[in-house]
Amino acid sequence: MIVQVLYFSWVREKVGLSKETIDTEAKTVSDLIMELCIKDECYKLAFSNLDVIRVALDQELADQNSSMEAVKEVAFFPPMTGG
Amino acid sequence: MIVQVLYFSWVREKVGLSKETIDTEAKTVSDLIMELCIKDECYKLAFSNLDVIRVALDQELADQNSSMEAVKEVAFFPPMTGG
Amino acid sequence: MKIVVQLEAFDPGEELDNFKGQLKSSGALVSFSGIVRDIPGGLNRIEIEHYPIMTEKAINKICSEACLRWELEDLMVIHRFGSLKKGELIMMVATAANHRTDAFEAAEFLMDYLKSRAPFWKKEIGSAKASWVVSKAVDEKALSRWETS
Amino acid sequence: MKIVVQLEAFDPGEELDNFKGQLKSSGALVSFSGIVRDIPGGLNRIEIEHYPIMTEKAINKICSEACLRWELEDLMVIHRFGSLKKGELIMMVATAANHRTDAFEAAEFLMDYLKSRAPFWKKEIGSAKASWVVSKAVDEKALSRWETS
Repeated sequence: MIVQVLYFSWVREKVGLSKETIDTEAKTVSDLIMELCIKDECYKLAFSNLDVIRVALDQELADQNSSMEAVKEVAFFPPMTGG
Repeated sequence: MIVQVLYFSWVREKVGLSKETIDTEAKTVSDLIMELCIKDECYKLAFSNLDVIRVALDQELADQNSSMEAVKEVAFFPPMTGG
Repeated sequence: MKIVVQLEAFDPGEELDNFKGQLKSSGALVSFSGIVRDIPGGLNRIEIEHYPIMTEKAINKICSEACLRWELEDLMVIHRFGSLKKGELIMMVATAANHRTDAFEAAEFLMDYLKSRAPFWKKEIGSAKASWVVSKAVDEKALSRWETS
Repeated sequence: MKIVVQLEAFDPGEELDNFKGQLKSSGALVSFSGIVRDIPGGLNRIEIEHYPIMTEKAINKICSEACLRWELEDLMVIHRFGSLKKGELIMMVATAANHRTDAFEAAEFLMDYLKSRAPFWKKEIGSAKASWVVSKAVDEKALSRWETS
């Protein structure tokens, strides 16, 4: 399954990328995070504290245990600070 | 004791005056209202429902049983509708 | 701290910009504007009567109280009297604070007190008849939120 | 209903006047403006990053929810991204309703959700260092006020 993965704020800075295309078999967001952390040290750094990682699936807020089924775009970022 | 008595809104319209000077021996606001009601029918009309009569003594909100001692200006009006 | 009771119409945008322009440190700015609404049957105008010396005293007191209760950098109250047309601004309140909760609460507090404790009375003059606006129980009740025990 | 996410600076007074100008029946108009504050040591600028497609979706959703919950004639949300200087407006919300409680509550609701549920991230660039603004527990907690059971 091909997904676009987006990173924002300090997650983007730690990963060193704002966007990448990934071929994954991950069933949940957690699976995807684990896959990424195995791939490279920079992801381990970015995802070292999962409490401050938020995720959106196809631009809708989701949980780390949400299913990746039929998802086209995943975004990882810290808690939002708008307003 | 000489006091200025002011009327606002429909109290003013019913009394037919916006201001008058009164020589009174009233000890409380209630006493003054009674004095006025004896004086003329128009006051009876204005003060027929005391629940909707508010009073200020020297420009400070007061009660109908507040003392008139040393008061120079009394104002009668309905509940306020500012804002 | 700008507190004005005036006969003249005013522009909310201009007042907001002026108020914002002189702020030094605030992160949150709340404004409330009260606008003359239409009435069933059509409104000709409203007339606002007030009790001049008491109006100033009452508004000053309400504003001082707000400054004691919340961390405000500044606040503003403008209230009109006299004759107003539909769509015109009756009054405007603005509050500035570091944090949005202070600015919001102070603005609501000012409004609740201006509604029921500042000596203004509104009369609606329609095409058919004129009548004094009746105070609402809900406005009196709103004040209980701010009572300190 | 004006919802804009923009790079450009804007004028709060002009926006308030435009918003007020197109209202037909409201008696109450509330606005909130968020302003860039200074930081200890001096602020050079802030940078606001956002997630474009999601930003629009999230703000639209928040606004629809506000329209369902309160009797509003209209509402407006403007939020900037990119580089902003001290004193500039980060964002502005305006709500118009017949009654002030609706306008106030809807504006506070919009602010609470924009703070923690719209994908914006602020970075403060000071003279010495740059750091991402950390979300506050109090902002997350503010949302619980609006939870429906």
